[in-house]
Amino acid sequence: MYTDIVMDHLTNPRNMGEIENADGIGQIGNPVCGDIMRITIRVKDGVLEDIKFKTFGCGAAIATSSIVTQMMHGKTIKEALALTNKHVAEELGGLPTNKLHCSNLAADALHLAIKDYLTKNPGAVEGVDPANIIVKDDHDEEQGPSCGSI
Amino acid sequence: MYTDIVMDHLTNPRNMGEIENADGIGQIGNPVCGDIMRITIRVKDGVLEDIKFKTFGCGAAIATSSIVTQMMHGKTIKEALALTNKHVAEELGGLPTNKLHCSNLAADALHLAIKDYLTKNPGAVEGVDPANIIVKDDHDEEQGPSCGSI
Amino acid sequence: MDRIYMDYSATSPLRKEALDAMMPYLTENFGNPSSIHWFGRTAKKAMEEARASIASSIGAADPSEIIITSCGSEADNLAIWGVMETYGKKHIITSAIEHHAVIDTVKILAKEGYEATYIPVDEYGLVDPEAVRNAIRPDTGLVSIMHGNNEIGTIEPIGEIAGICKEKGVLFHTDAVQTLGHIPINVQAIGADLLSFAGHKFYGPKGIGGLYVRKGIRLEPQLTGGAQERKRRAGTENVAYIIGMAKALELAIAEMPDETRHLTTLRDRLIKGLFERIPEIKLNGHPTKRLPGNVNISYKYVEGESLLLHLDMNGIAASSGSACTSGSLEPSHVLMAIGLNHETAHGSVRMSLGKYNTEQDIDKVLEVYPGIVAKLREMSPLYVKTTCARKEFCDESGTCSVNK
Amino acid sequence: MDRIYMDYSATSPLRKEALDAMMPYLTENFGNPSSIHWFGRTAKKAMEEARASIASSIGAADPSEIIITSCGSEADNLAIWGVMETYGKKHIITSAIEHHAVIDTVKILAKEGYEATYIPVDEYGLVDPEAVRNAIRPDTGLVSIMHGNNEIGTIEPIGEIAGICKEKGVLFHTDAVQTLGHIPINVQAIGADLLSFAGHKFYGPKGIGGLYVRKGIRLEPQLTGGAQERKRRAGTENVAYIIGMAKALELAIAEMPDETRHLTTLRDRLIKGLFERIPEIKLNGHPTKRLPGNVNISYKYVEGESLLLHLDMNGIAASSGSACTSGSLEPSHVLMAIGLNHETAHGSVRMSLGKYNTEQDIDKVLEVYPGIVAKLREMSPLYVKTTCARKEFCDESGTCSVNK
Ligand SMILES: Cc1ncc(COP(=O)(O)O)c(C=O)c1O
Ligand SMILES: Cc1ncc(COP(=O)(O)O)c(C=O)c1O
Repeated sequence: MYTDIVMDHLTNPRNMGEIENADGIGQIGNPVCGDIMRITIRVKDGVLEDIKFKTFGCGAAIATSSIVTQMMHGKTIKEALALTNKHVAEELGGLPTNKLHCSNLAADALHLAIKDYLTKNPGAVEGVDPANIIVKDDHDEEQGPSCGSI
Repeated sequence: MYTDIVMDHLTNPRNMGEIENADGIGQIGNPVCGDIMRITIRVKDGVLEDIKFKTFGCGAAIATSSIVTQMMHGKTIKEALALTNKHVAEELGGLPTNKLHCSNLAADALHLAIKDYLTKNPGAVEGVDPANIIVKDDHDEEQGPSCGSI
Repeated sequence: MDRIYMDYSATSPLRKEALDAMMPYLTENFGNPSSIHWFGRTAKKAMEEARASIASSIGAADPSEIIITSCGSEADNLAIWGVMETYGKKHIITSAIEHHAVIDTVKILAKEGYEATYIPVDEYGLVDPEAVRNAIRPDTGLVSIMHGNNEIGTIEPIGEIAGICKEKGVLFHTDAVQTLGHIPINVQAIGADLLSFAGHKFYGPKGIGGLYVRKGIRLEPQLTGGAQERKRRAGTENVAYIIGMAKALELAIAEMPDETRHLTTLRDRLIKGLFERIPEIKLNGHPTKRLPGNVNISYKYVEGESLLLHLDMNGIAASSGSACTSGSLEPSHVLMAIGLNHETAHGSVRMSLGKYNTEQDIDKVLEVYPGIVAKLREMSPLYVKTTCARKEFCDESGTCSVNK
Repeated sequence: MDRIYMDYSATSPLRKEALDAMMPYLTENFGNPSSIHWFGRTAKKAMEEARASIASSIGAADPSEIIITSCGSEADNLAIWGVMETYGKKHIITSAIEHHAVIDTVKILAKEGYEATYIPVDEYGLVDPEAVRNAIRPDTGLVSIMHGNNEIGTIEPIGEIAGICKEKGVLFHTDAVQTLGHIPINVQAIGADLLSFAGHKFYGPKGIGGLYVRKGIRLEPQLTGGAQERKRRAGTENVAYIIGMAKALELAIAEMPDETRHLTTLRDRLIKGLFERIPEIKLNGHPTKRLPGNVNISYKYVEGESLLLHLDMNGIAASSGSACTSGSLEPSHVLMAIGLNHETAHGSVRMSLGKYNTEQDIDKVLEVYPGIVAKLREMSPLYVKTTCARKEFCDESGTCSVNK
């Protein structure tokens, strides 16, 4: 079902936790779908000096959260904004189709954290207006295959 | 599927053949159903001195024909008229349900032979009017289970 | 790794005796039961003996009351469509916690012009027989209420419900896929008109099931074009599996008293142990009206799939009543029906015990599970550390080790 | 008694290699493929490998194009209902000689508001592709024409028919239950949109089959309430049988050239031998466009079941295209469709040869069969002794010994 990379992140999540007095906080997901991610960031000179995650969710949700913190550590805000959920899935060696929409939201959570940071620190990064960072939390409308019980 | 008695009659049919210049001939069945029986009889003093059968048909058709000739050999016309298809099936130790209607017609064939004899020899047996010997050849209307091919 | 299987409700291994009984029919006795020659008759005879054995195992009046199907789902589908298409009534009653094979099928009926009533359940998952009585209408064609729930293990009062249906002149079907071979079933004593089962839930093979249909009930066939199963189910029969299923059922019934003792002991030990070791958990289902091997627990603040994956990494196979294998979207309709909120429903794990589980298995689970829950809670944005439920599991520094 | 099996079209024995491949999945690898733990994943992986193998065996573009069913009949039912319920068209075309799983199902559709056209066949059982073309209407939803006929062995020009369907934009289904594993099939080369098959016809297990459904074709599921088979067929999968079927198919295809040579040699020897020894017989089906192992002959003046029973008493297992196992009522629709009269149709026997038949088997049949036919003819009121067809089989007295 899951790739070895996913399983590795599930077993040994990277950067798990919460940054106290974080510069930005982003949270996405909802309990109906069973996936909630919270990403906290520390920013210095337009660079993500620290990123941490907390996730309630399935294997895919945890692994995407974990790898995003690893991928984006030390990256610039601009680089982070260029990241997509699709990149994340690729970095994990792929995700089961039905997990692509509902559990692959870590990039979105990160973008929300950056938005939060930029809103609190207007003009901190040149040429990036937090109002333009739009994350549609619409995954609960997505039609994935539903479940069968056994 | 078939009882040992049926199989015995199928393997070693009794009184198979046709009486030349028979006193009575009875034939029943039709090719659509795949069962045709012809019974020929020789009668002496109201007694079936000889009976023979010819049958085109399934195992049940052959066995019922064969056993009827055996059961009725030396019996009186009256005894023969009392015979029913049901008796025949019982004497064979039973027949598969679906064979009861379409292939169990030997008693009827015998009755037709007797009717033929009595029609040609009116008054030969006291108290038996051939017009009262009624055999309904309606088995092709019967609803048996139809076939499945494999 | 030594693996511990605790997912017997999903499927059970095929028992040796059943496989042995099947082997001749997977090798030299290969005839098609519809053939009239020796090969066919040999297969047919064995198949009909198996059918008679199944009939007698469930207390049916006659072997012809058993229709063999390819699985439990097919039996459920056949019962529902078969009855509804035959009797021309427009209304069907079922419960809110049926297996998908029933509830999804009823939903499809409801889309195609039939009307459906879904009887709710209480917090333990119990259907109230009086609610069924009140839902019955003159145009009700079928009541379908499951015997034992696959997720939470609750056993429904189907005898009472069957009685009400009989009184009202409505046919009653029960999905006994989780109960046959595990708790006593006599179709005539229960008063069930139709009853579904599946071989792989009682140590028979996977891919075979059956439907008991009381004599006199007509049933529009759903699979057509063959005279098999008295024209009620077309297709060359899986002779070997029918024989395997009959054998497994016969043995399950013979061993039931011992088996029940074995399973309830393990089950109660597991439940007690988990409650002692892990705070903020909740047992789902009824405390006593419960399948002998079923342990369904919600672990607050964590999600089921990640629990399962961590259990699996520790060699423990369980299943989740929440997230399913194919996507963590809506949580289980069963858990929602008993009133859990979404997070809690998502954080539920079913451990279903079986014949081959031992006390050591339970101990192993009790050893590793608290740590898994703690790790995932630590990771959860929903989790706010609570004080320790049980002091004896806390380390000297006073922080609760089970929350680490 | 040494028994000779000549009913491979009814069912074939499970080959050893397939059983060997199945055994681990009947024993230790017992997981439910829907489970996410190790046991489930192990089963799932093997099942998906088997699906991929089947897909590649038939030239499918993708494993997801294969839906596993419990038999050939279910595949046929799924194809027909699945397509007709999905696309909202009212007209379906099939042939007069389809297996009951197709033709009976189409008849039921016709009763339920659909319209059906049954394409007739010529004296050899061939469907004329132009007749299919002419029958296609704007509201035609599906054309279903079988690949090889199970009774008379005629192989239909399905490539041509598929081409016409494609041209006309109509979906094309073919029942390949009798041909897969016996004659070359590549779904893409043929241009079939849907194709049914069954494991037990090519030395796989009984009670498993499948339907190829070209990508992009939607199919209303007929068995609902489970996410298996990509939600197109509910029910816990018969993992072992899927693996067995895939293995059997792989080997059947690898061995096909040798096998065809073996079977056609035996078949032609049998046909020739029977014609030399028994007068007034007729070969049914096409002389060359014919399944390699099929010998279907009408024996005038005698009925099929009694022939079969006598063959069986001599240890020879065959089947009758006429009377069926469950009652000698209407003769076979296939034999009627090729223009036989009732008596002749009732007097037909199918001998279908397979892998394990030998020349000795043929010789044995040729030795005992003429006597059986003669005995039954002697018994038949329809029989009028004819002069001998072949002098060399007559005894000195001048009466034909084959008629004795
Ligand atoms: C042409 C054809 N189609 C369909 C079937 C049905 O297959 P099954 O008996 O596996 O359902 C058969 C065999 O019985 C067949 O020969
Ligand atoms: C209660 C219940 N009904 C029906 C089914 C369906 O059985 P199967 O998977 O054999 O189709 C199951 C098991 O999956 C079940 O637990």
